[in-house]
Amino acid sequence: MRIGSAKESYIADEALFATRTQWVWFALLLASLVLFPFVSNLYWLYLACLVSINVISATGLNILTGFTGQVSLGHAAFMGVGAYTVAWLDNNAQTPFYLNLLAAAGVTTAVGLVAGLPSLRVKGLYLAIATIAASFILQFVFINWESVTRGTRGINIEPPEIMGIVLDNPDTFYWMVVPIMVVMVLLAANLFRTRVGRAFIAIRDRDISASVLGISLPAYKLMSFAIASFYAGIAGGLYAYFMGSINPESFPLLMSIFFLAAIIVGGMGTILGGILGAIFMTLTPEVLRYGVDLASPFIDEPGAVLSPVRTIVFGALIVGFLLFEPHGLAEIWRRIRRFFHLWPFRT
Amino acid sequence: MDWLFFIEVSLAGIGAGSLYALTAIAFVLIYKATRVINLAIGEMLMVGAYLFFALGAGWSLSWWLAIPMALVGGGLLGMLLERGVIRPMLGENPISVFMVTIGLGSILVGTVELIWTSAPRSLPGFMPDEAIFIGEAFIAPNTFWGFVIAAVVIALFLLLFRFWRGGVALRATASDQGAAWAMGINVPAVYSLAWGLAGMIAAGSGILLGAMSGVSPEMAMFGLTVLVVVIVGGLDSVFGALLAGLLIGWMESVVGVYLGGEYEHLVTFILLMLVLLVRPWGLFGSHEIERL
Amino acid sequence: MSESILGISNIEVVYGHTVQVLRGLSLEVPRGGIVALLGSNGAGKSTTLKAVSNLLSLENGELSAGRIEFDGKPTAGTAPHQLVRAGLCHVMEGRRVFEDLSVEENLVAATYARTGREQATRKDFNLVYEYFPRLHERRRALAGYLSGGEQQMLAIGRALLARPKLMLLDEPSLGLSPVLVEDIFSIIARINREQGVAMLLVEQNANVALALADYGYIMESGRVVIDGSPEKLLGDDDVREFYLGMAGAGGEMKSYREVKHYKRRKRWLS
Amino acid sequence: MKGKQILSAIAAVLALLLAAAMPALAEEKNDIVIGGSMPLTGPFAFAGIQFNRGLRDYMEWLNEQGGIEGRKVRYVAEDTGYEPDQSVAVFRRITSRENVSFYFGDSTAFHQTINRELDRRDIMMTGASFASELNDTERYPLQFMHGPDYSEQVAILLRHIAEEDPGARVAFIYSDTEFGRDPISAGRETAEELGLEVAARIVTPPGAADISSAALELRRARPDYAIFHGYILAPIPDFIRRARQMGMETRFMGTYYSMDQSIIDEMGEAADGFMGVMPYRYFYEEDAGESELMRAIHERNDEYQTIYYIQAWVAGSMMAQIARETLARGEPLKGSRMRASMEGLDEVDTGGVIGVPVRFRGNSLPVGRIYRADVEAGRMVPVSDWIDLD
Amino acid sequence: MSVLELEGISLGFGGVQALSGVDLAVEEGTITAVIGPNGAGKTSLFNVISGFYRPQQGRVLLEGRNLTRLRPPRRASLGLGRTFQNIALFRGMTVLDNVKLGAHVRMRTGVFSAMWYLGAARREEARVREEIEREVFDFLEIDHIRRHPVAALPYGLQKRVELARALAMRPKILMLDEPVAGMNREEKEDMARFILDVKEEWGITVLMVEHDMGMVMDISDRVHVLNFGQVIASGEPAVVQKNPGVIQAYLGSGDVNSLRERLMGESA
Repeated sequence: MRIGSAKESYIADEALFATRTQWVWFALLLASLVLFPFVSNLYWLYLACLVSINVISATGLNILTGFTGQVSLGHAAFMGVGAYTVAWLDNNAQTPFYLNLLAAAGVTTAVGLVAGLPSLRVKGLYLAIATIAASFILQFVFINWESVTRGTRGINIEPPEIMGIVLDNPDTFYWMVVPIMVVMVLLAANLFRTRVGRAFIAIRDRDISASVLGISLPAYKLMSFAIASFYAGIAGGLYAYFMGSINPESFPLLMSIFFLAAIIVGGMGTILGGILGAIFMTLTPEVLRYGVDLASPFIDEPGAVLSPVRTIVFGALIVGFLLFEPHGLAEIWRRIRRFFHLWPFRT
Repeated sequence: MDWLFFIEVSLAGIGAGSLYALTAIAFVLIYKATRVINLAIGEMLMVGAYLFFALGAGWSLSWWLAIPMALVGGGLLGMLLERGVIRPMLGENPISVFMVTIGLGSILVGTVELIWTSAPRSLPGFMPDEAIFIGEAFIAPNTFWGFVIAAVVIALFLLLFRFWRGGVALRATASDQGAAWAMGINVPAVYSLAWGLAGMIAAGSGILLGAMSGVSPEMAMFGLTVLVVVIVGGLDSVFGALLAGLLIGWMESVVGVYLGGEYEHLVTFILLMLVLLVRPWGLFGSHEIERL
Repeated sequence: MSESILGISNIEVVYGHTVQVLRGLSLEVPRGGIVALLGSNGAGKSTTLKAVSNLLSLENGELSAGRIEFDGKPTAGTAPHQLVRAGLCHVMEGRRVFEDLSVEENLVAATYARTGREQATRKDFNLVYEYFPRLHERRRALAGYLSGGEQQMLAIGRALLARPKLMLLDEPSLGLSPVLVEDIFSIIARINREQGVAMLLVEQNANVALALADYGYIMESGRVVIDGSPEKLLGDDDVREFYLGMAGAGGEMKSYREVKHYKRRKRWLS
Repeated sequence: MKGKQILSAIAAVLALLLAAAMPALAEEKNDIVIGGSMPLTGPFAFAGIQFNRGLRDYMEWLNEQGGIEGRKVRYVAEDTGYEPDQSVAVFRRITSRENVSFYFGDSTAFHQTINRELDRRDIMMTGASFASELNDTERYPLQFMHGPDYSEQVAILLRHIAEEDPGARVAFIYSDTEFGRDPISAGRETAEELGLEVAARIVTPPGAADISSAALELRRARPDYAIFHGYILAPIPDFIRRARQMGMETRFMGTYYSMDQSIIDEMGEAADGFMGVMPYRYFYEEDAGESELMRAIHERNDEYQTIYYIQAWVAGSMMAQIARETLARGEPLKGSRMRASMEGLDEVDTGGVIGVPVRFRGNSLPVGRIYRADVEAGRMVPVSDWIDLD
Repeated sequence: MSVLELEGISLGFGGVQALSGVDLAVEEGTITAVIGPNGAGKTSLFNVISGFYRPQQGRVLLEGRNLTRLRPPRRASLGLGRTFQNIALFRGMTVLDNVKLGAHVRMRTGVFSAMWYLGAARREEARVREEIEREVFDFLEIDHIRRHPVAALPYGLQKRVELARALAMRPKILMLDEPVAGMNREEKEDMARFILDVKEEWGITVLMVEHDMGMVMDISDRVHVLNFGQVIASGEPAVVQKNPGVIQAYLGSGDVNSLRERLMGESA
């Protein structure tokens, strides 16, 4: 606990960053985000963009699964809806990209609301399985609604343009996606300072006592689905712009599992967890690649073990974190922070 | 309407459905004993098939030796998973356990790819190759013998479940773990037994499935349809698993022929959605009243 | 060979690392005797039994202090099923029969209690049916379809099949009509007398429990507050107070209305 | 608490590795770099490993021959696991530290996704995908195929059928994937043009386990020919075996990726008579000596080499030719310039692996020959001349 | 005046009749207790009032308004607050957030203003926070733990937080399901004092289920006794204590000595 942070009003006490130190850290973080492009190469910028998109998506899933306790295995398919919305608008309407992105979020929210309907009837594992079904049905639509999605042939998207600057490369795209990511994360963080976010957590922790407190389970569950889908829609739209081409196989079930794994590893039910998890899971393959390179003198055909090893590590991370650190990286981070807070007065 | 054709298609579907039913029983067994929704069932099935591949094709053992060994291997795998990963998780939030099984599935797939690569392989043949006709209706020998073997295994299993003392222990544990423990049943051992048996059954289905269409890491996807089967049948109902397995096999077959193969999975998942909305506990599952 | 089959000394039980249910409870059950453990709901009676049979782990409970000895040996670290096989049988509250199994299969499941000692034989089944002829009539029926009384008989019959040295009976009268309660308790008395099985009987129904028992304990808030022979307990006014909240008998307790009420006026943010 | 410590330690190590992974590679300026996203693992690894070996061996051979206009060629590739997002990541990584002129891709999705980036970076690309979608010079100006696209492969098959057996009944059996669906609608049109009857179109779900009902459907249609597309191996053997059991006399055909020698090895007896389209010579072909490239391959390899290995040599040879042509014009190795020189080619240099002179039509080389599996001889034998759709 | 009335409530679960024809009225400004042996149907009764179980017969009236068809959240917003037998706090939250949730029904912030956290949302949060600090935390003396995660608190404090959460709803009637179960004497005294104060200072009607007879008889104004799903006695504590039906329900019937003879004799 920090000493000497007396507040004079409840508003101040309710602030997102309660201490000056926190503000300093936040400013430092923002500054490093601004500086990053100037010290890194295109490949790292590419990863940064990908991480940002994944952070948005994982944060959305975290709202639904981590905070509200509604497990969804359809998150990638929702991203697909957003991506296809952007792709369709890009190919058929000359609307600016931010409108397309908003439309993507809107359409995905609507689809998410429908896909969330089973949550009114079933919960827990059954709901997870219902979302698998939703994901397959959406996949079917992507493949077979050829007039909109061009079916399995996939669909190309022109890069977005802001004030004449074409964002067709990570070094330009970065400046769009990172601010959006920061805003989306702050919005999510805000949500959990208010009654809406608290109601979500209440439903996760104990739905029965939530309803005794006057929280309408159907309304809030659907709301959570809608918000998660909104995030997925934005992330999917950005993904479409970033990749420049999408097809039905761009959003497989495995990708939904990826996001679930990201929030498990990062820490379910904390905003920081979604961020850390998305970063960690996106970058782990890179690290593994490096590790395999290091190991290459000792094994033949190191290239050929990378992908299985990645699959194994992916699974092992899920299992390991659930077994040993169910609160994820966020908890590890907190422990580290607490250690340094108390340092050198160790307890 | 061409009735003979319809009958042939239906028989083929029921044949395929028998494999769903068999795997679904493994799933239900695990669920009943440990209340774990095991999403890694498809991967366990795949590992079983690869074990048979390794023994039968790699070590060139004859099939009557390789199959039992692969089954035992599958059983050991099941027990290993239970003891190593599932047991420490028992009592945790069921969703965490569920996600652990997703992680396990990933580990199994990666391991198989590491050892055998992901190239599709053919299994050594062990089923008779002559065409079977029921009346005029043709049944592929693979389908027919697959069905017969699945039926025999299922029957054997049901008999065990019913009359073997261990079967009673299993059912007692499924019915009430606390009371079973208080009655002197070694409940942790029953957990291992259930996972071991389920691993064996899954390996068996894997071998049958592999005999029909070869083995590859992709065959783990079979587990997803099995998941649909058990939800439709009712997670805790052996009878439901059997019936839903045959039903979904039949339905996929008929839909595939009359609507086109692209609709097979769609229809399966639409059925799943309908069941979840109308009767979430499945056609034959027990509906537990939520006591507060 | 010690005189008591079960000795509990100073045990404490905590659920979920927060809720302390037992706070230093001690009691003894002599070989072949019947001991009644009475008290209001929530006093910790069922928890005591679960602590004895090591079933606490099922409910995230933990024996944090104290010692339990069964048949001269400490029970700590022994799995529940091993305790059963050593002759300690727990008939849980709410009967807990295996509803999907037939009556006979319920008994078969109970034969596991003897694994490692001797096999259960037809004779053992017949013994159960002899005490509970009603079960014999319904031996093919699913246990889930039995009436409450029949289920209670089955639960006790199952335990009997285990040939225990000590039975823990948790509220056998729960939800049964007075006539049935008398039926069942008289069978319990017979089993005790004829088979020499010691009983630790948890009951709310104090009269019937004390009519049967050689000795009684009354619990409140996780510890024993009064113990003694049935005659002593029945004659004690305190017992009534515990059950019906009648003030005045003990005298030393203040009324809740008179408890002082401190209020801190300070308020700060942390 | 031990697990927690281990996890923390793992996290710390990973973080360290991550920091250390920042690329620090000096590059040899003058080399011509060919990058590759290679499916060394995953479901396409059987071909990917061969592509990788083939390209590596070809580049080695080429450098032994003096490289391209005296410049050395360097081949840089990494595994993708046949996942498009990994392919993109590999592309990004390689191009961020190398000045890449050519690139070899591994999947249609990757070819599509990376297209914009190719244009931006002016890199020329070829790869494993023969998707008809890519055969569009407007959309994919910097991509080319070193063989016929899937529609053209089917067209070559159909043309062969129409010649052998005019008016025959043909069935298409394909998987419900991007790969499988690719040539079907074009194939129907071609069949109609050639006077063939399309007796059935049978779709199998991706990763399908059981094809019993599909086989029954096939029997009901009783086609003279059935063309598989979108499969590597399974479920082709199963279909053929069932058809034999049901007493059908349908002749079965496949497209490029189901035509390697391995199909005979894997299928055994059932493979006998299986036909398919193949743009390249097989390793063991007798007239191999006519081809310079085949001679080089034989010099390096005693054992059978897969068609994918040979395919990689062809791809390499074509890249070298385009580069040579461009450099000869005194222009830089930029995609747009190379495109121009590619279009100017009268004849594509396949090192004689394709037995007739070929030219680009759009982005592809619409040439192939029909081969038939001869189980007794244990190899594929040609049953037609080279068919050039152009 | 009766705040809450139950008329002829019957509830069964597949053959087991949990409640049969229960009539019960709770007078405004009283502490009313429902007692009865284990399994008598007390918690079922609470769940019928909260709206988790829908009775097969009968009506639930709050201030004359029929609640029978309303879902739990709606009932809560009409002024029905409750705590649970096994603490039902939100374990993942701090004490403060738990209590704030109690005020949920009195707040209006929607998703959009919540996410931007501007103007109205910010003001509302601050206002509710202030109310809670002044009224609830102060009253229940839990201000020092407001930032603690509830899962780590001792049992007695958790119970108090649950009460705080219910009070933050400002309910018309507060239902307490075994408020002192598992507490030691000291904790019970505190809780009893709080319950009395809730009635006296806040003017909230209290309906509780409790097994601790000492406390029930001491602080209740009125007691209803349930057995086998039926009300067997109602009235002031002193009267109910002497009711032979109640004594029999709790202690069993008849004279112990003759009972013993019957039990032993039958088999002799």
